[in-house]
Amino acid sequence: MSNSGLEFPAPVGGSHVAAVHDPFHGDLLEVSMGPHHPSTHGVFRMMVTLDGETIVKLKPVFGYLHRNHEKLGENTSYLASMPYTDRLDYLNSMTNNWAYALAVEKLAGQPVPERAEYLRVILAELTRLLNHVCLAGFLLQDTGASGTPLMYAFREREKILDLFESLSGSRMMCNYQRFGGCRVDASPEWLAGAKHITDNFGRFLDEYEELITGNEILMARTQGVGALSPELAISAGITGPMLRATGVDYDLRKVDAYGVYSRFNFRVPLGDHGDTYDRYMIRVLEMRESITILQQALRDLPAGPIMDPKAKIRGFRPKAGEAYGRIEGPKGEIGFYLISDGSPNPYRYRVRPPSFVNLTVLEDMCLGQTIADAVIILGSVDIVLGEVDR
Amino acid sequence: MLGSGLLQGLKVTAKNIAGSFHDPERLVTVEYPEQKTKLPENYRNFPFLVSENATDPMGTLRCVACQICEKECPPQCIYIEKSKDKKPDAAGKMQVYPAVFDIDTSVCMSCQICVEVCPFEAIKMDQVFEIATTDRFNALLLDRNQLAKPNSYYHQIHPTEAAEVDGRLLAERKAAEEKAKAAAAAAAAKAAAAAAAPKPVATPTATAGAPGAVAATVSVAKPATPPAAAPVSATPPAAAPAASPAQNAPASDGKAAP
Amino acid sequence: MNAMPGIFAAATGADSLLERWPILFRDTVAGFFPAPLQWLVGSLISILAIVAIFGGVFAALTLLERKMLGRVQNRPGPNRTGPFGLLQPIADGIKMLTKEDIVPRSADHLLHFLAPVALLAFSILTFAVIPFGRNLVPLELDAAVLYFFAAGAATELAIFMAGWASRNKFSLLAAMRALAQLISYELPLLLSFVPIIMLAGTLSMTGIIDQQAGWNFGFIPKWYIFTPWGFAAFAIFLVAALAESNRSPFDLPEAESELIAGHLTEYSGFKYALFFMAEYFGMIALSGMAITLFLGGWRAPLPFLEFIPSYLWFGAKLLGLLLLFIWIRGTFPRLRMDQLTRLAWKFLVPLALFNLGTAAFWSLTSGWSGPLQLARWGVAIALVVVPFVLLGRGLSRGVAPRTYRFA
Amino acid sequence: MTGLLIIALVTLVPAAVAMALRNVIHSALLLILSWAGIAAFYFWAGAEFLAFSQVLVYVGAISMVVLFAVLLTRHTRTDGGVAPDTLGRALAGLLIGGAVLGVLFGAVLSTPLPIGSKPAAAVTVHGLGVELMERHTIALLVVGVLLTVALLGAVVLAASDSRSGPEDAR
Amino acid sequence: MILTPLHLCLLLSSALFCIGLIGALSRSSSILVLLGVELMLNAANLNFIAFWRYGPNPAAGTGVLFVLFSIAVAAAEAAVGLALVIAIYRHQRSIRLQDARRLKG
Repeated sequence: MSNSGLEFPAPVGGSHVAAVHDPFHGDLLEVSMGPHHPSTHGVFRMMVTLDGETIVKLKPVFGYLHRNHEKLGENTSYLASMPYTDRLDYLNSMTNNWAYALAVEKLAGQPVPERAEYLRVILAELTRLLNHVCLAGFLLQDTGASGTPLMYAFREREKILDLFESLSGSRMMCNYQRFGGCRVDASPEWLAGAKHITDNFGRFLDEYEELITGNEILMARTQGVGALSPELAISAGITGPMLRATGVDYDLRKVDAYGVYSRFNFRVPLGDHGDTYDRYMIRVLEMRESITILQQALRDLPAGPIMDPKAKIRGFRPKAGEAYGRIEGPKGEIGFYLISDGSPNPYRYRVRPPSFVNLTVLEDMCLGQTIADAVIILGSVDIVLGEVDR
Repeated sequence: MLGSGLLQGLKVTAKNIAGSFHDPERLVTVEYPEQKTKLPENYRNFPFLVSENATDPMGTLRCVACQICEKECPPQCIYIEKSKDKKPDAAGKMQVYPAVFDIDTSVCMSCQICVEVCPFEAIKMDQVFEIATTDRFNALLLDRNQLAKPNSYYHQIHPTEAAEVDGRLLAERKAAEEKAKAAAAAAAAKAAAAAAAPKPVATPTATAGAPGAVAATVSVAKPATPPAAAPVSATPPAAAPAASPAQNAPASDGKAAP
Repeated sequence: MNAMPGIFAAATGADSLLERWPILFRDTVAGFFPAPLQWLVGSLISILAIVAIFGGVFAALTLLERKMLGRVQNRPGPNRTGPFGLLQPIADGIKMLTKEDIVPRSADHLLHFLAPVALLAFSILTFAVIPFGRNLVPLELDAAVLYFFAAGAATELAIFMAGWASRNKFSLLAAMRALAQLISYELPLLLSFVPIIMLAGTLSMTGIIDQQAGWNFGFIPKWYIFTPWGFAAFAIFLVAALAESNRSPFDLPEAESELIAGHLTEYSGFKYALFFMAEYFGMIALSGMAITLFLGGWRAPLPFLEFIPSYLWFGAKLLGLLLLFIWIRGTFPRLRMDQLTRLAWKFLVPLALFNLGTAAFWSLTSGWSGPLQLARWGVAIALVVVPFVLLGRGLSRGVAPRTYRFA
Repeated sequence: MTGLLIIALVTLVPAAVAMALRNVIHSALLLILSWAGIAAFYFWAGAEFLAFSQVLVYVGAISMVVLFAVLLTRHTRTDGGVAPDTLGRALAGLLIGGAVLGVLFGAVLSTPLPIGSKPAAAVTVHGLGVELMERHTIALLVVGVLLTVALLGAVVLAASDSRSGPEDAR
Repeated sequence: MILTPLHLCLLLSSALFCIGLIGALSRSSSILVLLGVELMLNAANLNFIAFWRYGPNPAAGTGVLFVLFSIAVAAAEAAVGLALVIAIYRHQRSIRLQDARRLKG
């Protein structure tokens, strides 16, 4: 938890809406940003107390999208939870699937064929591209760039989504990974398409960076805004690009080296300031690293089965025990903790959502900044409310 | 110098404005109702029930109402009631069939788990996505008549997958047939040994069913052709009179056989 | 007078029927009325023409903006209503007119109603002094430039009224932003064209345009933008004009990602449409002002193009500037409030003051010729560039591209 | 003459109402109307340059500062005004004001004034400029210095202590 | 007696002056007092213009110039006055003049 501590929202009534008088700051204005607000990325709400335009207090209020995900997971079979994980972080269903499959495979001691591992890496890195490019677009949209960077980002995202669709049948709700492999094999045409997109993605990034990264307005808006110290980031459990932007070298792909990540050669970019600009740039650089991983994976993809022949689809009952499977999702460490009692349903099903944990430091980053900054800080945290509220 | 980044940005957008007039890479939208993108073969939307042929979809559903999909469906949008009677399936085996098979597509989340768990290849994913209605409830609750689509349609939307499935079914049926033949032979041997055979019914239907299945898989491109229909139409006389009193008879018969 | 040859060259174009028909039309129609009413009828015709033409331009501009933004964003823009979506503005208008007009119960009803009306009225007032073509000035004033900015200054007042009367916190924040923005940008806007007034020696629009007649070397128009100080003033004017008309990247009062719709949050239906209309009118008026002050008004850029009627030249320049505005909107992120005011006070105002000095230098050295002319250009350019670089460095202190390390 | 009467109406009525209203925002907006009326008077009198200056300075600038001050000094949004004035105070004000009005009106009406015969020879902007720079250079400079000092003073006053520390902010 | 236009102008300006005076005297909101003072100043400006318009030598433009300077001074006055109001509000948390009794902040 963060230094300030995460408060659960008090019931918010009309009394909160009046201006608050504070002898040290003058007249304060309490503004409820959200849940219906253009840039809270879903039904998120920030109770912001403003002194002029400066934030003196920020209370995140969420739960509007709560769907009882974890309890549902305990009342359905292992397999039936898989499509629900798509809907956690609905931008990155492939990595959610993978993390969940990893947890179940650990629980059941299920091996995974090599081709499936490679396919998982390819899809996870494509997902990372997709997520980061979306973030770059949304962040710029939050700074008020009239949708242009967003549309460019979506143009590229669309290509990756088409890939996902032709492989898994659905653009966003992929439901692709299975315990012990993957559901559908990738055809040579699909792999050629993936290679084409990977090879062209760098060109797109160049153009995007030319459009935006050197833009003085963007730099002025993001540099020094929402700075996060590495100490706070570590103690709050921040993971993913947000942590690396503060300069902490922690990437599960290197730390855990799950799957076949140890076979790829890639670097982990680190920021020095931990501000919004760093968070944005780290993601851009990660996209470039993802491209190299993709190129290696597509080159080395072995032939073979994609599903362990002993894996069971129906009647899957892992032996009693517990397991925690985690991977480096695009937003941070996404993990699933499962306890099995030998029945077809997990006894306990717990998600470690990166969006939610990363959101806990929102107030620490926003204090003293202006209301316009709060919007882009929230944008740079990169939350998906499906995952925050579960 | 101040402003160079801004000018660079303007350059990129200018390139895109100009590009949108001649470069398809820079004008990426599809004018939807007039133009449509080609759906990938794997695309899935909502489930449908596979029937062996188009003329009699209800009679030839592959579904045997085993209710595995109903149980596995994550949002539990499938509702099945088993029939009380039995009908011969494509392989000629007497099977229970779904008297009620409803899918609430307003609940369905298109996850394809029903397809994966179905042991009979009876439920597959459709690709029709223009299903908006002004009716919130009834129009979205599909019953088995609306759900049933012929195998030829399945071949049309998922060619490779369907061919693979049919091949597998064929192989399974062949194996079943051989097993049945072996069983029949064994039974015949047994019968010969016992020198008393009161039930020769099972073997003829099984042998009649197998060619029918072959014909159905071969004639995928031209649905409802006479050869495909022939064995099927041959079966109803056996199934149709088989109302509730007759239903128990084969069962007791089968039980009585060994 | 150095503009004499230009005027002679223009005379051929000035006499053509194409050039004179709007005035002729007005006078003919007014001639049917008794003499005391002629003045009134003539004015009414002018007013009607302005409202009709710029109403049409507004409609076309909404479509143009959406089309162009679409093109920037790799999509075709609205194209469903009529051929190429040309009927889209009409559809929008019908939609706006038929929508329910919602007024919050606790709003200040009178001000809530008055705000869009006042805003539109003020923005139409500014059209009164812009010369749309040769002799096509609705109101010939001695202090026209001052009139223009006096009328324009009132627009943010209307935005304040809208924001305050809505009784919505986002609207109120927007109202504060609008006020701060107005106070900050009025100054650079006024300072940016002081050099023009200084060198033209008049506050009359026609006078300023007359000063820009003729060509250097026969092909470079003597527009003020083609001088170092004029170019700098134009740039300052453009930035300040963007801010004054609340256009991106200075659209802070209606910053949709922060304040939902700012002062427009509680408006719907026709009142909302009025706000939009006023915003576009303001943009058109400021563009017209920029054309008059810096781009030679309705004058043709090259001598042999004089046969094209002057109002068409004005229209072409207007279109160019509006496209530039839309292009900028499609490219830039929005500034923050403190950066907005800092840009005005720490960058634009000093720059405009320096520019005043540059213009004075230019005016004093108008007699220099030959190699001295080159020196004059060099010094003037240096006087523009050096403050720009120095002030720009100060403005962007602490903000720079970064390099990143890899683990 | 009717023009003058209309102008008087536009100027006086909003000013009077503004002084009587409780809501300061409304007062300020009405006063802006009144100032615009004064600008109209200048225009009517033939001093168009002055009219535009009046609009620019009063409607464009002073009104903004007033509105800003009102917004910055509100307790809550709802009461734009302050505590009601005492009756005695209001009566005293009215009495004194009425007395002054009576004296002024009496003085004006009892004074024979020359009938404005010749039409105003409108001063051109150019003429004004020349006069400003030649005859009133010192005054111009003094006003410039005054404005600069006032600007700085206002900034210093308004931005004084809010961030400097708790001892200033009580 | 004859009511000349000059008379009317002077009556207008004196009425305006008195409205400002009454406002300044009877209101307790410092902003309104300031606005009242501003009105009185404007009334004085009206007089300048009236006398310039109907005076012996309208071509001189002295009246106009005087008003011009007066407007400039009024602007300065308003800026400083309102800054003072804000400063007082910071200290007293009120803009009522009755509350601003201490000279020390």
